[in-house]
Amino acid sequence: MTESDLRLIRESAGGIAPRTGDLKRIRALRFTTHGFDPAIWRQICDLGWPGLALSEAQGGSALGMAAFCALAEELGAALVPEPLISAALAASGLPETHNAAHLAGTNLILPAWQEQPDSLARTWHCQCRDGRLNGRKCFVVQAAAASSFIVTTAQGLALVPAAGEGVQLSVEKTQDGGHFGTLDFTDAPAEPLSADHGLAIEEATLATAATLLGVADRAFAITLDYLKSRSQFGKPIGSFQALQHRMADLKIQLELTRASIAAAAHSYDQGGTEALRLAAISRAKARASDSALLITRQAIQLHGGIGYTDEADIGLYLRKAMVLANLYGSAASHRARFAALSKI
Amino acid sequence: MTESDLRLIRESAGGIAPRTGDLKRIRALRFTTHGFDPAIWRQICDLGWPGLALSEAQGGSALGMAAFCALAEELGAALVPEPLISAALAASGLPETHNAAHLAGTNLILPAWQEQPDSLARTWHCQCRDGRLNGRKCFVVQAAAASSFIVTTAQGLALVPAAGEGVQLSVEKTQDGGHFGTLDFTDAPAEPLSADHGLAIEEATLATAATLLGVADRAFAITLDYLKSRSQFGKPIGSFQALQHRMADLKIQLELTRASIAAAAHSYDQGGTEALRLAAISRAKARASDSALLITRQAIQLHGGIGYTDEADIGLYLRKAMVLANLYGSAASHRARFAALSKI
Amino acid sequence: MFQIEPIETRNLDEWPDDAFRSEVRQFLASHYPPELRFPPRRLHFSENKPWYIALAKAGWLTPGWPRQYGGLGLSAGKQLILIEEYERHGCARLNDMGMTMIGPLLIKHGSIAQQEFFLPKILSGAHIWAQGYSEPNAGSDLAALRCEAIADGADWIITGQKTWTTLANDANWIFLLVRTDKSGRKQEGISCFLVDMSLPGITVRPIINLELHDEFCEVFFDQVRVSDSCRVGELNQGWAIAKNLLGFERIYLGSPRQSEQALDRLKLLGERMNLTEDAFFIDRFTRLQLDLEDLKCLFSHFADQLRRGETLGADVSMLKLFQSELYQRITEAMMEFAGEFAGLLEPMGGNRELHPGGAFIAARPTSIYGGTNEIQRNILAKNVLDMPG
Amino acid sequence: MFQIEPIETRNLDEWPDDAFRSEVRQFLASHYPPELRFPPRRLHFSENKPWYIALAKAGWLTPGWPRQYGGLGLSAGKQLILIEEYERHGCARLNDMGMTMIGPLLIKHGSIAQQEFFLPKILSGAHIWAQGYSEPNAGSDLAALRCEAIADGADWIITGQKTWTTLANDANWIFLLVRTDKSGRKQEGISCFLVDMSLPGITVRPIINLELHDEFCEVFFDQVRVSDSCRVGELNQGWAIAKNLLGFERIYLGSPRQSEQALDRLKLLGERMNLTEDAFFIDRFTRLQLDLEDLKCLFSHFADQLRRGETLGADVSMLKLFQSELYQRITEAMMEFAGEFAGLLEPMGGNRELHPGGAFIAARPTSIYGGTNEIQRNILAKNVLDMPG
Repeated sequence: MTESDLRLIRESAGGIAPRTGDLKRIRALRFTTHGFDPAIWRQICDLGWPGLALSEAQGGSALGMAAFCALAEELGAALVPEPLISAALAASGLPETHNAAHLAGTNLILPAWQEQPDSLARTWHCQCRDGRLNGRKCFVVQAAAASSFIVTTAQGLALVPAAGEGVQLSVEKTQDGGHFGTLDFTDAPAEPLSADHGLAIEEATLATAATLLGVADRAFAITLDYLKSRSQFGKPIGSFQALQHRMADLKIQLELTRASIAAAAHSYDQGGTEALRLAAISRAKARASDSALLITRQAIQLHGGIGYTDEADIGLYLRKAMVLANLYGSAASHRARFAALSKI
Repeated sequence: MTESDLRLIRESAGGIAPRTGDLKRIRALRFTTHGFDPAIWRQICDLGWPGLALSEAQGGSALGMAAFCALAEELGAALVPEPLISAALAASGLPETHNAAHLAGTNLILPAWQEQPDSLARTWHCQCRDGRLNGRKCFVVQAAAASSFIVTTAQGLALVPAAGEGVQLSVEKTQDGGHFGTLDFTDAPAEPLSADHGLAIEEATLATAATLLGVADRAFAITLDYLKSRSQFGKPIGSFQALQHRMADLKIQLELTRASIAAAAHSYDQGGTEALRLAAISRAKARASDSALLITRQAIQLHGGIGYTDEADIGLYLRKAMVLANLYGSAASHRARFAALSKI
Repeated sequence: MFQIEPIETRNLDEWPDDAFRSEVRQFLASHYPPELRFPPRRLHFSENKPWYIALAKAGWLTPGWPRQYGGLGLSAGKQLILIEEYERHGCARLNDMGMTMIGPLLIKHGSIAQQEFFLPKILSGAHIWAQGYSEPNAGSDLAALRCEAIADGADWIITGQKTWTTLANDANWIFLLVRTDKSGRKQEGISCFLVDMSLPGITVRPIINLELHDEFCEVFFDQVRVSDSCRVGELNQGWAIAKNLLGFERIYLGSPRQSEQALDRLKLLGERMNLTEDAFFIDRFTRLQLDLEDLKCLFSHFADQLRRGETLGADVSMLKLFQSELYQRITEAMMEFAGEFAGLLEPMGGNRELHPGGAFIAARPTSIYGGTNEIQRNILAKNVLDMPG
Repeated sequence: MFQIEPIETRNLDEWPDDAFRSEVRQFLASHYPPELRFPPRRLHFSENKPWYIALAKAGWLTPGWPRQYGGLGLSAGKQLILIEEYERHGCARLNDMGMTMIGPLLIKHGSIAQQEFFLPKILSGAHIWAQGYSEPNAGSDLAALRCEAIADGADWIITGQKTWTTLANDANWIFLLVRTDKSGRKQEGISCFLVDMSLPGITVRPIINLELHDEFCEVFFDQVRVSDSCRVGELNQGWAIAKNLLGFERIYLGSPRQSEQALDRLKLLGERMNLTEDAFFIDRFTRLQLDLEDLKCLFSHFADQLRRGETLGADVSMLKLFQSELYQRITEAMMEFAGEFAGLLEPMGGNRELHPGGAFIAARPTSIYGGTNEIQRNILAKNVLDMPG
């Protein structure tokens, strides 16, 4: 991917994920059952986004993680609630036959892989034997919208219809207006799949970091605008040195995050040992989680009272960062993984 | 101790430890063999300072830790290099017969208790059997000036003459112009003592925290003066908001330190369980170590280039903080002890 | 001189501290509605009314007011004990503007007629007050306020907008700072008015905050006519009155309570996440705990000043600064250790004490209200450290 | 046009990067004095002269100068490789003012006569330059300088004082910014002079710094007479020349090298203190390591801009800011983990790599020199973020 290829991808994102403009669409979808708009999701699928980094054999366009991260960043900046990263993760484990409808947006399959909070373990207690699935999965993003789930089990991946017998879903609302699902499987009929996710959970982790970058980047820009336009004591508050220095520090964190993610995506696309790739992803996710929370919470402070109202858009960025910061692993768990990988 | 009693003690310190004025005396003593002035030490002894908190039975005036901390703070503020805290610790283990000359300043006995770096363990490997001492002690402050050492051993305290056979001293210079001694004892003739230090090492810890408070307090004041008098870009640099806010934050750390030490000294003097007293001392020392290093290093930064010269007095405060911060336990080890004590 | 007979006939200020404390505990045990302990957010009057009325009936609603005005006449030291016990018990904060600000203001600056009319109604709970200070373009810079009153015969016509008016949706009276003269410096030409919120021309619009709660309101004044008898204090001298209103509140804003409660909850969260043996969690927790312990030492230092009858200086700002940011740091630690639960809108498993995301959001405004922490640092630098410019 | 035949006859800039890098490594292996690797402090010319002369003999002293002036004519990308390899090898920084600043300045602004006289002497090592910018009351605010030159016929009489003049005690020539006109704005009326330090009236007084080392000097000028031919550039336009001198140096100031070396030493210290299995040490170390790794990513981002031939913007300040403070934080961690050793004046057990106190002190000035970090943050806010006022 050259810089100009990446720019094209970012520009193409603008139609669905405008960097500026109001967030009425986002607000209207908050706390609804699905948490996103199925029509927009189909448009996203028409653009081929969920398969952007997927191999061509699986129906994707194999443009790599640099491209997918650029896209995720734009969607983060626009707070797009449609489940791009989840859908791409699901696609990685699906045979091409299933991927056709999934990637077309007519049949949304969501990944149910996680069993413990804040865990980077990649082993599973869920069992799939003789076509029957048992166990529990948690933190399934936007679970209520799925037609099927692709479930990690001790025996490999399995596909289970959301409305099937033995499948029980409970949902909890998240701060960003979406929800997490908890799935309990009791002898649920399931189709074993022969493929596996490979490193797709890692790719989803990196794309989540990129989303956080977009969130932080836009929150920073909104705050900078606010500081230039809001006056107190007869001058723009952005002229106060203490606020200038804080913005300078936030800018550095923002650019460190951008550089870290770009380097991780680049080295991922170049190949290299798994340990190196995972260490780079952990590094990028740790930075993105910390800096997005830092920048969005400072953004609230720098907005003053207005930042504490639900009417102000800046709060939507804080809430998004709160949900994404620990998804696919908190900063602390990624630091621990980085330390373990660097020892080798 | 009432507030006005404490004020009297502070004022009495002014003769030897003036809060303001030049530091010529301090500079002249840096990196000399003893690191301090024996004549001043005798004056300090004449004032009764080493025995201020010592019981009357041992020849002290039993004024308690609030008083001793007030004094230590003043001596810290003036960077007084004479070994007040060490001498007081030594006195706690000496019988009154020995204390007479020691507290009069004619015969300086220094404590050699530590065996490991940054350790709060109070058990000793040094052995004293049949009047013979074996083992190693380290970080003995101003060791080259001692006529005798009072040594902690597995069998209790022992007194050994500095010039005695089987006593080998090596010294390493410290940043503040003093030195640490390492003592190797090989069958050194020693006099076993029946008393023990009791909680006197804890008292020395708290007094060291108070010294750090004095160092930080004066460094802060010098820096504040500098910021008010130094001009750049046509105005005093103390009018720049970023520097004002930094000073505000340092001021808070300074006052937290002061309040923490005062509370620890007060509760120590009031009695209470050993666990509570030790926890309060650990809390105060952790705060003092961190805040003195923070304030003195920020003081250098706020002085700009001049702060990086040896001519500027502010650097002397940084060096003193560097030496005292980890003496009697680093912030980290005191935090760990606090956590362990709070669990009970 | 106007007087009100106190309902509480005992002079509690004369009691020994221990006896007083124990009396307060008994009072709370028998009068405080258990379901209101440790509320997750500021309660509306409809919710905390039982407690309000219980206090009013006992004559305990206004501990700081002099006994001749129906208060308990407690010294600062006794008031601190009261607050400590309320906090320990988890008492909800009341709609307390009338008790803590308007009453003392009227006692000091009000006419006898104003005292006679208003004070008993605060004591009985008949008047619930709001305080109209901030405006959309006068937040930290209160002197920039533009809401104005224009004289019309013996009346005034008030037009403008207030914002961040706490619980204005519960209040039936509002204390207003308005501009009555535009000719002088910004701080001049401001006057204080007492306004019945049922008057025509007043609209209240709740603001939904980040906790998705309607604690604050905007209040709009469209040509609201009030009589000159509703003006309090000297004409155009309102700034001086308003500035000095926050007396006792300045130490209250620095109370360690929020941080203490948050730290307890961080501990619970650590247990829930199986981190109690995790060295990194322990270190992080201990650092915060030490910050809290030292804050308590510093708080005591200022409380002792109050107990000795001294006036607090501007350095009391240190408490508010450190407390609010400690509270925030504790909730930030919650976010880091809570894993995916950090993103939940509601408490974990319905346990109100396990709500990292909620606590994180609730802690945000503490560094904004009561003068942003940036303003507090300016005050420290200028009024305490005497720094230039 | 004046030309100098380069000693290095090969056009190294045309080599592939890998071949060039390997050539540099071989050069270092065979020419760099082993005892000078990783010096603990800035070396004097008397100490680093062997290395200086080796470079001069090979024609490698001035990698960035065009080949027609005797330089290597390396592109920014190649220069970065050179620096990387020098840093990796632990090469001492030379008395490099002539090579990095005065030479390029003369090439751009000097007269042919000045070029003919000075450039060969820089290339041979005959002239060691100092740079006289700062004054006691013109530190961050360089435009406030007061050292002045008064015209006296065709000569100028220079009187005043410079300070923080790096290694002036080694230099035989000094580049001076002096005031030649006091009538205009502070930035105006400043001119540049090239002054022989052996002239009567010049006194050099070393300043002992916190490392107890004489790296900096004060330089006093008492009616020093110089000819007008020693003036460089337009009269009274010196500010513009001086301001643009720091080009390539701006990325160099943000090089991760200092932090990288410090982190290696923190690791060694952790081993010495038996902390390698300590969870808290590991977490602290890992955070610093991640900061370093991300800094390297950001550094590469700017280095790529240079390699593509782009000019660096003001945002390159971010590197210097983050690097200097990371370096400091690493040494602060050393202090925390070093126990009583933190207070030692000399390295632990004579091992130069185990000197926490020394490293802590050595890291202090990085946030002061080259424009304090406060100034850097002002620049970021104003020139990069376009913030007002």
